[in-house]
Amino acid sequence: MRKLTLGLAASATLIASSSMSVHAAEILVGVAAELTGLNANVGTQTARGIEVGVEWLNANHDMNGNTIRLMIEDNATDKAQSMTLLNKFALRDNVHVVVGTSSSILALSIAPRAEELQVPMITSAFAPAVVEGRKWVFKASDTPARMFQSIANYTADVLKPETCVRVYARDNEAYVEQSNVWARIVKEKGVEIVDEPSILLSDTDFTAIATRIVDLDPDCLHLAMTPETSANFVIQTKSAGLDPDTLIIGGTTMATGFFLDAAGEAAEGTYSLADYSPGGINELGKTFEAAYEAKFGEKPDNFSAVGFAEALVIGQAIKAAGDNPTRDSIREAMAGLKDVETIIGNGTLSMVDQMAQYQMNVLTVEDGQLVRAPGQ
Amino acid sequence: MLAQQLFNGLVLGAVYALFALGFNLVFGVHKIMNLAHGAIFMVGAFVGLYSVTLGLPLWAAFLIAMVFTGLLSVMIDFVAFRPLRKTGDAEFAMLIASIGVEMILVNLALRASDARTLRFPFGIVPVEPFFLFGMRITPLQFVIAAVAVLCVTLLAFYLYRTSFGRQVRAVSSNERAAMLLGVEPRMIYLQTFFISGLLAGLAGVLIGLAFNSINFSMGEPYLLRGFVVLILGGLGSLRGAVVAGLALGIIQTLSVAYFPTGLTDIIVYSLLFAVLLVRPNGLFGDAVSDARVARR
Amino acid sequence: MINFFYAYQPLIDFFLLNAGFALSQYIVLRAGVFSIATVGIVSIGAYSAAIVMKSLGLSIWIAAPFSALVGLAVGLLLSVPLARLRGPYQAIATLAFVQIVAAVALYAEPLTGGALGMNDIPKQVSTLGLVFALAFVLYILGSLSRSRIGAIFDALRQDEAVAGSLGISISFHHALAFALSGAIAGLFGALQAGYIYSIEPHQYGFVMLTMTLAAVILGGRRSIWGPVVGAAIMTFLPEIARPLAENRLLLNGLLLVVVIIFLPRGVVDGLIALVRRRRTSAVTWPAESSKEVRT
Amino acid sequence: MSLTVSGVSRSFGGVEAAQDVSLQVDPGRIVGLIGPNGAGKTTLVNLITGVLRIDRGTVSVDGEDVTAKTIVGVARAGVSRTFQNVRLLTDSTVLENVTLGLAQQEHSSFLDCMLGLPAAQRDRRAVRDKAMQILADVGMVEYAHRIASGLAYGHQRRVEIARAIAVKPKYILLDEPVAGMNDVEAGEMIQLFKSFAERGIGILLIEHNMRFVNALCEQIYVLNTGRIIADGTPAEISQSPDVIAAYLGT
Repeated sequence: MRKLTLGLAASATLIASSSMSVHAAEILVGVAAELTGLNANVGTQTARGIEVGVEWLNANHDMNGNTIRLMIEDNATDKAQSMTLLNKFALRDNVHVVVGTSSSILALSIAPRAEELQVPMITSAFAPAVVEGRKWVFKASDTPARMFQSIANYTADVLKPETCVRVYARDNEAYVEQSNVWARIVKEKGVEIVDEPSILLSDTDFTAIATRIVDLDPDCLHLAMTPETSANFVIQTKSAGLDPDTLIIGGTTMATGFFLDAAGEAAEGTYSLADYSPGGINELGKTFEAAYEAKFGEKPDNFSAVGFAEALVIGQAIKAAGDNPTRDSIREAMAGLKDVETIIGNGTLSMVDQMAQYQMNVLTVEDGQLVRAPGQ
Repeated sequence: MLAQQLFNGLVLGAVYALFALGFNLVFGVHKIMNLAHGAIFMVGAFVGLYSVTLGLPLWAAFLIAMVFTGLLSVMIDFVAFRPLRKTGDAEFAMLIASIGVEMILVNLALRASDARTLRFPFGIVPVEPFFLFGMRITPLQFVIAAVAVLCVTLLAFYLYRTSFGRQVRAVSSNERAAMLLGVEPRMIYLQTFFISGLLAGLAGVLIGLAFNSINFSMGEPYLLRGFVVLILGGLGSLRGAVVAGLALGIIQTLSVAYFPTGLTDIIVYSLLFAVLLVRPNGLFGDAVSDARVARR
Repeated sequence: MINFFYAYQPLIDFFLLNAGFALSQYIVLRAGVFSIATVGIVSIGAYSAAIVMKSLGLSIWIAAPFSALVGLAVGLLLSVPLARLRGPYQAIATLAFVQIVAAVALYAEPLTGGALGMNDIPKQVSTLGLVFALAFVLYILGSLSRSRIGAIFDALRQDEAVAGSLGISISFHHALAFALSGAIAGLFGALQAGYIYSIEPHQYGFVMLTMTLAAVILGGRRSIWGPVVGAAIMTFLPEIARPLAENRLLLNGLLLVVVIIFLPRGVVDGLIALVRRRRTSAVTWPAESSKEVRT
Repeated sequence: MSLTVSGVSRSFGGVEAAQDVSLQVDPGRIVGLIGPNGAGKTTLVNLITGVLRIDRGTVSVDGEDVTAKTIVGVARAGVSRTFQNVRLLTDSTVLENVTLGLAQQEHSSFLDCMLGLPAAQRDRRAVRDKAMQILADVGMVEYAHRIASGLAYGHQRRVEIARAIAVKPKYILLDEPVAGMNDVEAGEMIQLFKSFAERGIGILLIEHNMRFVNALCEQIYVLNTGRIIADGTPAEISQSPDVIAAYLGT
């Protein structure tokens, strides 16, 4: 158990609270993160974002003097271990808040247990089913329908392609849903989807599909897969002879540093959707990037930004929960968060039906840099 | 488009054949279901990548990767399989030892790459495609096909024209008899595992280059396809591995090109089932174990 | 202390489930059938139980036996094409079956929920239920082991031709092993579905296949306690190694290699062999008749 | 009522392993089958017992045609066998090897076995006692609980014979049963095989040890390069010019 006692301030407060002022307490937060296994990439980035977030919260003392003790444990992208961790956090470590997994499948299997044990759980998983019919579970991101509305409208209203091909990773629920939502909205606005092949995330050779797409020569190509696979797909399709001015549109995964590094110039002119615009859209975003780079020696990406935002939501909930926060008061406070500051979207976030709602922005790549796309 | 897809299928087939060649030597010759072979292939890609990032030219990276995985494969045999060989009925035990080794290698790669997918730097290989009979061929596709053909001929020459090759085939058909005739099994195992590792490393770097993605779990899909190729072609048969590899490549590509992509796996694996019903020992396989039920 | 138990209760439940999967894999290996189809049948059992429990709203008391029957039927069906295959060919053919099941579960979205799988399956399985199911299966396998069926399975594993030459039908007993394995896999697939709230295709893939196989071979392939011990090792090991966090896989791998080298026949069978070698008992059958023959 | 092999032939890609072989074993009679090494004796046994496919000719057991039956079918028709190189279940005990032969005679149902009902347990005890009795017949009782592979070669042979007889066969094919046994042990086997014959079991004895064959068999077939070259009483065989030529070479 990588016990992460964060900075001298935390332990000092611990000693202080036990003897002196009653109300400054230590809030325990347990994180079940995918540090190994198939989702290790996303899990590690998210966990690092949370770590930096909690460090910032503790350093800024604005949670009525309370501090957060963070416990990050590896669930190896495995359902059994995730459930065991949740149980251990809730019953043995008596945590105040559990941070669930970034994979929807794991989140869906531990959410019912969190509800049963009445411990607040926040997750960056995308599936709305995680919160439906439950009171104790929160999502750090909006519903896919609301999230992907902006890029779908942008495609239909601004880019105005006639024919499109959409390619999605059929073995990952997040990408299947992203692709379906985008397709539904653009179809309603008159764009014709001429083909919808799917791949497996473990595939690396896309020549066959690339040839099939080049043969169709669509006006636009929509991708819903991991950053590296998207880059790989774009490169292989272009080398299979894709018409250079075909619009290439993606989701949150193509608004990441990974995608830019992996795709190189093939990323030029592609459109994507960002929780987080690199460089940060506000002061807090810039401090996050500086703190992250100082701690891990590399620029943060979309997933770490969401992790940081998750930590902020927890911090703000603790602050709003007043003195001596309990699981119940934190839950109530979190449910009522309205227009609080964050680093994702356009800087403000509200909790609507236990889902964090924020304005997503469409980005494009201009000479290797992610910038806000014109005409939003 | 059919011609282009057939060519793509051939190249993918060459990739599968290349991977299966090394696998065939261990799984085919010694009947060891070596689940670590996918991990050795992945380590080859990583070693190739790290040599390039250290500034070495590409051909040096290939050599280093091949020698590294060759020695790694020999070490795995020495540490994990040889102690088990002495205990007689060790077919299952070796399978589990290979699972253990695979877990170790995957974990090391995960830690080294921080679970990230890496790629060769841009421009290390010319990307501009050239046209032949109206088909678009990228240099890498050509290199893969050429390397596959080269490896098959070299391996065939080694197996069927050299004395070492004869000894390997003798061990493959009946190890005890071969030993009685003075074949030194330790030498044979050393060789087959080295060559198998070498080919896996070569395939690793080549595939890492061609599809520009190297990560800790890239071995598994190729391991599964490698099993299908070997069983389809028939254990221990070099010809089988090549024919089945190419056939699998073409069938998979055509099914992706012309059928809903969700059916690819179903088509490929059902095909394997169908072939095994007709030929219980694969297309060219020698009777690994006679089916007792019917008269032979 | 109670809290300690509750905190680790899921671990015990998952151990019981894994022991069930391991027993399903064990029974075919013991009969000399090198099949790794268990994971595919578990998936079918889990999905059919999930459909029965969630869509039809029936209780686990109906879903579990139903899935066991479905598993039995799938096992029997599988034994027909696999009857003529042996060794690695049989193993890879069943591996193909597992991959087909996963691909179908991914593709048949309306029925199985595709990549997202089936969620919010009403949880109706408790630790007690799992203990009872495991005890029931262990009793059955124990009685079978002590009966002629166990002796025949051991004979088939060692030398089919000898069993055949004594008039024992090879294909019948192989089909029996497949059916038993399928029934156990189906039953525990249903129990898993009824416990884990949500199921999806990836869960029943290559990783579960290797872990279940490792549990049986690590634990032991002959005694019925082998798979149970093996399942315990494979379930509790990641938890015990938790301090290593991301490096746990390394320890798992190392341990697999080391244990299998020192106990190639598995922990339980290895220990039994040690004990048996020490206690070589000579038997005296009713003395008077044996004297008579030896002239 | 006999084990009849008529006109059986089988070739392996040009090599005529068996050419138009005919022989007959009646219940309670011991018939010898001799011939130089490589004459095709074991191949003939494999043809009769269902291991190898028969190209031409038929094999029948008490009138029932078993030409196309598998090893299981032939065994169930009442033909049992031992193997040229002993094949015992190496991981099982001597007792377990013999009880395997008796498995077919248990009548408890699969359900009894599965639920561990008394019927199954009674069967097991009865089978164990019968096996002990058979082991006593071959003088192997005190090795009952030993692992089969740990026994001396001669003892392993006896266990294999005990297992073959446990099936209560009508006919039994003994493939070099006393190979590797010294004269004393071989002598004991004569007694045993005669007791089998007295019980009405027909025996086809494939053996090199001529003293052993002459002591037991009333009729002997001589096989060479897949063909029966002579058949008659031991006396007639020993003078037949063809036999001498076959053994000593022209």
